[in-house]
Amino acid sequence: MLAHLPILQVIVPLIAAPTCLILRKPKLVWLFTLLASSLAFVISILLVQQVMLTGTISYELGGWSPPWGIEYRIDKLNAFIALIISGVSTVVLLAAQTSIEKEIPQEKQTLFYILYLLSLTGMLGILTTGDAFNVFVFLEISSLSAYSLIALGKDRRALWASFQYLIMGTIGATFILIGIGLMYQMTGTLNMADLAERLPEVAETRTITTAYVFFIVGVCLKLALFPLHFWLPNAYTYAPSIVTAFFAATSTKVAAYLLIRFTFSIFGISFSFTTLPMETLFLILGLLGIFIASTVAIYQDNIKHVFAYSSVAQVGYMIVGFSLATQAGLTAMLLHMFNHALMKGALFLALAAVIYRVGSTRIADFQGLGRQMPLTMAAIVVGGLSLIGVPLTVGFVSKWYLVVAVLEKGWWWLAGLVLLGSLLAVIYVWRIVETAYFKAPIAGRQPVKEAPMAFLVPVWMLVSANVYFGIDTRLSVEIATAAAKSLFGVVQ
Amino acid sequence: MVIAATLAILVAMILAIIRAVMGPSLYDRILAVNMFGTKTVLLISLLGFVMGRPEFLDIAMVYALINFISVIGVLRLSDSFSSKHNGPVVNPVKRDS
Amino acid sequence: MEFILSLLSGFFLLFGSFLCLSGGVGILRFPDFYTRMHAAGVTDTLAAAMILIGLMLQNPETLVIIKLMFILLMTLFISPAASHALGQAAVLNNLPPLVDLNIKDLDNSTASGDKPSKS
Amino acid sequence: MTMILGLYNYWIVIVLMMIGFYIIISHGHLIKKIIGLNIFQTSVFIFYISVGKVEGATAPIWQEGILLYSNPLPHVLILTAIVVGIATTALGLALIVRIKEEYGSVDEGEIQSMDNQDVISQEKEHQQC
Amino acid sequence: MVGIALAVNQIKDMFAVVMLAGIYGLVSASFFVAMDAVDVAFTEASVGAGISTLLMLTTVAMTGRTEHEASHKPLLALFVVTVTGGLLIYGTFDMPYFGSADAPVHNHVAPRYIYDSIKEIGVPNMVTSVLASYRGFDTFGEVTVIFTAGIGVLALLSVVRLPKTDAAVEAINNSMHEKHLVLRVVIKTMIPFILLYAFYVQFHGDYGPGGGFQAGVIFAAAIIMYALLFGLSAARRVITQPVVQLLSAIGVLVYGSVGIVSMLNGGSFLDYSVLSADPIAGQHLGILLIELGVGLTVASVMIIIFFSFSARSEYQQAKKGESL
Repeated sequence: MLAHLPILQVIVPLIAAPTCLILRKPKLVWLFTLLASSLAFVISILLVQQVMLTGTISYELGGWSPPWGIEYRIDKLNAFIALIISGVSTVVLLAAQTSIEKEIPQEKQTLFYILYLLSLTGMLGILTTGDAFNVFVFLEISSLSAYSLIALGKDRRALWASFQYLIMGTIGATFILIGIGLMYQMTGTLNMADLAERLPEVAETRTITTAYVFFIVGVCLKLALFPLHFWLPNAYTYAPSIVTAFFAATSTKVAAYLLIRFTFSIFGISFSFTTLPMETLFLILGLLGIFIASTVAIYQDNIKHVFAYSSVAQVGYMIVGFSLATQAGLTAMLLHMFNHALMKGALFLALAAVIYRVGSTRIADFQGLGRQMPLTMAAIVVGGLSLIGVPLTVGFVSKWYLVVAVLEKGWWWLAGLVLLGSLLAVIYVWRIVETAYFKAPIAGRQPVKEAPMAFLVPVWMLVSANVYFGIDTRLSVEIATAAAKSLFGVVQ
Repeated sequence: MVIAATLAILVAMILAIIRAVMGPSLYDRILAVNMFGTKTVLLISLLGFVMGRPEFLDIAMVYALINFISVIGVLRLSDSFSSKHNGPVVNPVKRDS
Repeated sequence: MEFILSLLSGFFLLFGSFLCLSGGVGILRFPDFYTRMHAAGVTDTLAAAMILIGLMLQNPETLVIIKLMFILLMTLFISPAASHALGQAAVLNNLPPLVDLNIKDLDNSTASGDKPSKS
Repeated sequence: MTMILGLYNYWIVIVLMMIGFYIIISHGHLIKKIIGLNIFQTSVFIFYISVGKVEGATAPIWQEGILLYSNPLPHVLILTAIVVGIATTALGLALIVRIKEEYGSVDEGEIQSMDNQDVISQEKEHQQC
Repeated sequence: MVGIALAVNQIKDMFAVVMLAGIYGLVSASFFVAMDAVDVAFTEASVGAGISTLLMLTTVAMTGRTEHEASHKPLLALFVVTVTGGLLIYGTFDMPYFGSADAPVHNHVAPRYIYDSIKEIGVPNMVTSVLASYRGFDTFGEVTVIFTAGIGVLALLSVVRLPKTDAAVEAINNSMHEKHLVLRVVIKTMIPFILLYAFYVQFHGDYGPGGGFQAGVIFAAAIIMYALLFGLSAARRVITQPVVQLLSAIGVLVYGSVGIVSMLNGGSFLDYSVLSADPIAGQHLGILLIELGVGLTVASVMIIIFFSFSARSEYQQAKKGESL
């Protein structure tokens, strides 16, 4: 059975989804979903171990050898990210039942879990597959379920946000489709490894340049890189809070993975960064993203909006790491992906708890919550500190690696800018802390109780992970470095 | 001979499209679309012969079917049009939280 | 025999094409909906039948002929039914036929009769 | 000249794509956006299929005596992509129906302004209490 | 085609636009036939011209016909479009010419599909063999996409309580009774044949154009036609909502379990050769089963989608009736 792990990773949630439709009872379905997700998590742990020991695993679907059949290809990079995603998904699901009970009408809860599983399937599928077209198919699975999940939000603006996301997402997917088509036209293959082999022959052609540009623009739409980010804040804000926690922690990671995968292992570094001025472009976009999104975040009144814009800013950090095009930069990016998943998962999950009790996320409604929901607010504070990058949290680790990578290139000014970006984070996090702890509770409001255990346990699991990986960085750094190394082709 | 027929059908199709674009009434458009559909059925059958693979007639059959279904659908829905949208549009109930 | 078959098939095909073209011109040039429906009706049934029969004569394979027969039957079933429904819908929704009116008047009246006002 | 003959097909496809794309971006009506999306996607499909065409070949269904077939792989890909397209369309239309119910409009600008009003009215509510 | 697309851009009446989109689907399907892609043409005809037009019409009927003039922002859009289009045109200059047989596409992966599939899989229709076997996992993904869409639409549009007997709906249904007597008779006679034809397409997909997806759509089309003319509730009596949902799930599960069984038999996922002692027979069996799964899911999801739309529309009408 061990040999089948790569495919089981995707198949388990996929098969679980229609089974849920047969089970019907929401509570049962929730347990089943949790089971499937944790199974996927266990599989991903096993896969990471296997990959670290033996190197890349290849799995031939249907028994046809690539490039004729579809191949699943697990290397350090995608095993690592699959670990993040299935892990976050499982933790978030722990809290899902309580939150969903309140936010989504009874008869739609089963459908919600099915869509959740499908979305998880889509993301894992994108990660594990070694076939360019298969990426598109799974991308669509994950995005279609994402649109519906977001539209399940209570507010009517959720519908509009979801529609905008649908339009942007489909344009992005179609762009990716065009890019894949052009690549296929020039090479005659769809398998990634095979593509990587055959691309250098035709790399000089204008068609491949176009293919690259289309692909990257498509991915950036999904990634919500700065000028293409405007679907993200509303989508995150009005979605059901569990969905927000899940997506904020995972979906941009998958897009970032695609960016890395195609840039480094398929087109190759020499093509991506020498033929085209991608480095500078990405650097500028990343920096703009950090500053503009952080500034906008400061002026938001809805805390979900604040953190959503902060997500856009964090994507900026990842892209800065990416644009360095060095091994250190890539390591920083991967670390930040891991860490960002932890902190955003914790933050949005804590927000979900607040919504459960208070029913709102406007900053003004947070007055006095510091005393009424001490544990939840403490979690938000730790998450916020992590977002800023205070030592002893994961945020510090990734910022540290990023700054080190930047300094390696000798760009002092850039290091300064990155640190300046953190200052902006201080401001928006401080606003929340100030309202929660230093303002009296709203007069006339029923005193709010602490969030139920179903929230506190997963939130604090994520928070302690935030702190733990902030202190003991061996595991995450080791995997991230190994993944970055393997992409740069350095023999370990 | 088959080619001549194909060309004739193509011309007829273009004329039908012009009518569909011009309108003026809804029923003119439906008529044009319907005719266009039938012409496509013929065109596909002819194309099968031109290319020497007459087994493509399956597709022509599907076309005939689909064409019919869409005409029915259009008619059914155009009925509900005239009955529904004559009155002022009532604002649906807001569902804000 | 061969010769006669191909001659017949050619005749049918040509006649069908002619009907097609005239129908196409008709649907474009006729003044109002009901006359246009007549043009379309002719092309939908007779022209289609002619062309399909022409094709049947061209190919000796039984399966192909059966399929063509099916298509023919379907068009003969479907087109009149669709035209009927269409015409009926038009009458019931008060689309006036062109009787003793100028073309200009028709344009106005169809516009008002067709587009239900939606505020 | 050979270039024009060899590539004109792709150019037409690109023009189609761009019309679809233009419809998506420029129009405010949501259904029209979806239709634009459809046109955009369909033209990408046409592009793929054109890539798979071989001059003088026939459809990839095996038959005694035929040696030259068009490439079946793009056909398979596009079959999948068409399905994805209809799935997206259906979902988008469902969203539109709901949007119409909740907002009473299907125009981008109107919805956007209503959204902004929502925010303002929430603020007011808040100030009152 | 360019003309149609431009017309879509210009015309304000949504109804006309939708019709034109339908024609666009038909034209592109004819184009696919000319390009030898018969299976694709099959699908595009039934989907692009059939189902999606119907869905759009339903939506238009529910949302109103006219488009407002105001909200255009043509300049920016034109700029973006020109840039992308220019880039694409730039990209075409190095492409292999259209139809040339020595393009890399035709020489790397494809020859095996074309020349060996008959030996390896034994199915004359290469599209089917690539679709179901070589790239069977893509198709699994495709089924999942359709399933996702069905669930999504259900989640968005499902109505808690169907209005029992609403006067307006009833009136329309009655008027349909009288008005479309001819149509009803014709359709009643045709539906069995259509269903039969759907089965033919389902099982003939190995030899000619067709397969599970197309068959599913045709099957669904027959049901939809019934629902259109005889009313939603009548159609619901024939096929109830829970049954359709169950079927859609079962379709995906059939596909998945074929994969798992082949895994248990010692092959890799979706390796049909191990399903039977003789690899070719195994392939046949596998393809048959998964096509069945595809057909089931597609048919039931299409029905789900359509039912949800029209149920919503009836629900809206009933609500409107209440509020007036």
